[in-house]
Amino acid sequence: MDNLILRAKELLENKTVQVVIGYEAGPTGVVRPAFISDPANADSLIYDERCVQNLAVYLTKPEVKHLGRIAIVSSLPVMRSIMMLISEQQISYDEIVVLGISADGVLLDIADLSVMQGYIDKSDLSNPVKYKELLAELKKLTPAEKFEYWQKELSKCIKCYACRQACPMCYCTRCTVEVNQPQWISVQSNAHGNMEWHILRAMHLAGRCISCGECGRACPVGIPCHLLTMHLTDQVYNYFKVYAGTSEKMNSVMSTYEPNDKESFIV
Amino acid sequence: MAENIYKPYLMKIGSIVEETPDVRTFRLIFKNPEDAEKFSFKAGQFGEYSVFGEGESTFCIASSPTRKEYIECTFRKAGRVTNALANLEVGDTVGFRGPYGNTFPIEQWEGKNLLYIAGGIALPPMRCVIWNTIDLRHKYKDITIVYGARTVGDLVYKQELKEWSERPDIKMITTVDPGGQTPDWKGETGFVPMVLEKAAPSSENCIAILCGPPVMIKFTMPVLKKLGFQDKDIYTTLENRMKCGFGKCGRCNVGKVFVCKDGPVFSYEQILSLPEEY
Amino acid sequence: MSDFEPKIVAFVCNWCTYAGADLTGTSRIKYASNVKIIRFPCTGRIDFMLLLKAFSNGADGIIVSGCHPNDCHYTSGNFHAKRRWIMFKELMDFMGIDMSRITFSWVSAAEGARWAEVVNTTVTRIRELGPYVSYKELVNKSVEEEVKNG
Amino acid sequence: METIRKLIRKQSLEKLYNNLAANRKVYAPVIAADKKAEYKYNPGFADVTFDHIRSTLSVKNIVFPKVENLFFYENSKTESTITDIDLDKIPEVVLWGAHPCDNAAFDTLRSIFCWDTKDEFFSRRLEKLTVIGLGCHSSDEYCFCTSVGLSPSSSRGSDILLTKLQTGDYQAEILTAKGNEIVSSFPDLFEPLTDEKVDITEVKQKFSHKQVTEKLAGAFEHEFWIANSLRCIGCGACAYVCPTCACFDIQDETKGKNGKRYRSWDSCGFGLFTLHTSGHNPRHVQSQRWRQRIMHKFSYMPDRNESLGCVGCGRCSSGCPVDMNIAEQLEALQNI
Repeated sequence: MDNLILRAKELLENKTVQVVIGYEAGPTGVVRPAFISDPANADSLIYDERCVQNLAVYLTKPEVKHLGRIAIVSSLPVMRSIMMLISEQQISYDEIVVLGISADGVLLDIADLSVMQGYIDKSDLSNPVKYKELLAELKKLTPAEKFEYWQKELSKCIKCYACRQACPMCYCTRCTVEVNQPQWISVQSNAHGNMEWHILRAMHLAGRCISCGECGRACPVGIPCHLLTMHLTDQVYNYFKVYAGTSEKMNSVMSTYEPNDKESFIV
Repeated sequence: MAENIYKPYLMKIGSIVEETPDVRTFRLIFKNPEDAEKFSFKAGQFGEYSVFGEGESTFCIASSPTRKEYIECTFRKAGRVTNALANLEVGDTVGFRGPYGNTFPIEQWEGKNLLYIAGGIALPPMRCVIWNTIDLRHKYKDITIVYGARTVGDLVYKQELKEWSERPDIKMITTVDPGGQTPDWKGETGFVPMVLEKAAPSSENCIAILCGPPVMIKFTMPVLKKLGFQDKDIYTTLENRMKCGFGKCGRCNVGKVFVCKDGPVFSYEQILSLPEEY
Repeated sequence: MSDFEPKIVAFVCNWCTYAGADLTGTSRIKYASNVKIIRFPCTGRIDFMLLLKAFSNGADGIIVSGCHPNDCHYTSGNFHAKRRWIMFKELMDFMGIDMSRITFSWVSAAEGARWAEVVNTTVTRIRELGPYVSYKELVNKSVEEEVKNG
Repeated sequence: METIRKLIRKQSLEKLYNNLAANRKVYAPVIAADKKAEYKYNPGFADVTFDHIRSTLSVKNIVFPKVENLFFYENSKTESTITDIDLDKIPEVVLWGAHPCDNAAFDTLRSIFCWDTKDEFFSRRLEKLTVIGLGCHSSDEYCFCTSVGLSPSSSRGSDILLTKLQTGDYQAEILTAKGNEIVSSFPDLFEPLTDEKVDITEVKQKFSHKQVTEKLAGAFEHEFWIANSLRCIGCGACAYVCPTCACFDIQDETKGKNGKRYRSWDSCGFGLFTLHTSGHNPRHVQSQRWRQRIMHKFSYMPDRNESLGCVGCGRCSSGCPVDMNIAEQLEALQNI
């Protein structure tokens, strides 16, 4: 990862950016995000298969934006998140420098948005393989089994909203669960309130989820809530033949339409 | 069974005064006479008012503790609970928990001049202590009230402002921000700090009680200092979001100080020692 | 089970289905009285959370209806609604929540008879399905769980 | 009461457990499908684990449930009536096999819920709780009980503390009258203690909490907070898994005429936790919220509640999606 470190140092030294967001290994060996503003500290940057967190979540945070121009270590999901955030006008490409990393861990030269576009275009955008299998298995269940499965999983939910906070697309300053006029979702964590929350979250990410799986990874009690959004990602492709985060100009699937959309819901 | 500290008293709305288009004053009467008997409070304390089904909201008791039959509260329609409160009518039930918090040290102020300075919706938390000291008028020397609001329409307690200004033993200065006056407005026109500076009350043997929006406080403090007030002779109230009212829910603390237990009344001297978390 | 009267909530748009339901009445067409109609400006305004709210407040079935595609008063509201319901159905199916309790249809202002038919078939179907026990259990379970505080 | 030490054999433990579980609620740890430990009510003894390091969630829900009803109300057009919760219905619970950190946390919670005004909901639940603790014979890198004045064999909060002996049997320290009551109900299961070689893990001390508290007194404005909280994403995971976090929200929920007021867990890490209706937020960025979390536990609580707000269980750190490691940060704070 010498290339990454060199590039980060260079960007910081010539003041192209004020901070580099990447990964470092904490003292317990756990990989975590690192915010590097001093070029001397760039040596702690790492990149390997443990670096899975979607760093794009920080791009919309006011305290991070406040630091100045950002260089961000970006695997494919991060790049797609950036694309999505640009298309939803949350960030502008000028505010950031993308330190792209290929699937096999090589530093890419992402000179501008069109290069990133090109990289995304030639990548496999469907759900990651390990989740595809899980999704396929779940789909095989009968409705009653599915209901039981999800009730059991969702009963663990404590409403800590780690799934929401970890998601780069959940950048609203006031989430629907925090709206109290009217109170859309019960504040308490119980079977019914938990289910409503996860339906709401999945629906609000339909056509926007870029399948990074962060929500499921962040969940402290291990609810596979990423499967809900990934299932919808599958379905969005199935019906509308698009993947989220593939173009800076794309309209969100749910805020656009085609007159001949299938009326699958009318039986 | 021991007391459920979260259980409110049931109160009946005795009367409603529409102070401004979005500010109302409720007079609340205990439904259970025994509760009324037990209940007592002191100037400066607050309570949790609830509409069952909407939740609780925190504001000061605006009536004087010397008037025992009822309590009054004044609130602006702002959020879920206050909007629900505003939709209630005379005779409806609300919940009330309290009193919570500390009090204005009015005993310590005896024999001194009092200068009350309030802006906008911040008069209600001060009204309690104003009436309290007026009701014990003989214990205090000069009482001066400076009250300002954005416009004439935003002045609350219009009836009482009139009553106070007519009393010979109170010096009452009312002001509205420039542009907020009506053709027949007889009070001052100008921001509270400027009006205060012009009136230049003496700081000699005087306590200043200051409540208002942060911007008013910010510009009034230098004026008070210029007039010679010491930090320990200036009092104000803090407000922070709170749920429980007794130092458990973890919301209202400013550093290690609980606004709900150690406040809401603070001297400016205390405020200066607090971290900026309010 | 024979005396079970389903509670049906209908979310309809102001311009087509609501007017259609009016026509049903003025045409003296009789239809099941189990339905409570809630009028919206447009199907595009009908949030999926409203359907969940209806179920959690005891509805056994739901009807969602508005203008036929291309007839929307606001040009495209019902097209947006279509996409929403496509995704909603997929999510509900994935979570094992019974979508046969929700009837989606398009009923225009001229289709008084069709409205009666939509309501009647829905009521018949929900009557066969019986009360929405599993959802009610879910809502009540919350209460029970709290009591138990397990 | 004076502590009494006895021996309980492995097979007697099963008898004790089954006897207890036969007529009361026993909350015991089991290994869940995801290989993590979780507490369940009355699991079969075969499923109960004695080897877990930490469960994902703490056991504070016994005394501070994630949702606690405060009262019920009924509204008519102008009237409202209130019905109290019958606190006598709170069941007796035996907490089985919880580690010293979790058990010490009950004391900490008491210092929050019962300072100044006494919270009846909490204290009644605590009264009905009997704790049969289990000293730790294993630990991991997240454990730091020794840094906050506890240890893998601390008996604080336990009524009976079991400790594995090297023979595989268990030592039972009977610490309170509640504990004694259980022991005297099953006298045959307890034997005199002969061998005292216990199997206790070692947890390295990472910092001195006294020094941290001292440092924090003057650290409110320190740049540490911003530098070390940038990666915090502002979820409530740390607070919800924490055995001593007690911040709560109060809400109403109505169906038709009837409703209830309840309190539910809340977290100081949430952006809207302190938001005023006016839009002003005293803690408007994450660094201020992170500071509040640490300050509350290590500075405000020692000052106001005479207890430390942390028992060193390490859940917040192991459960954090972005490795906000509290022990690491406290270690650093000690030296600023």
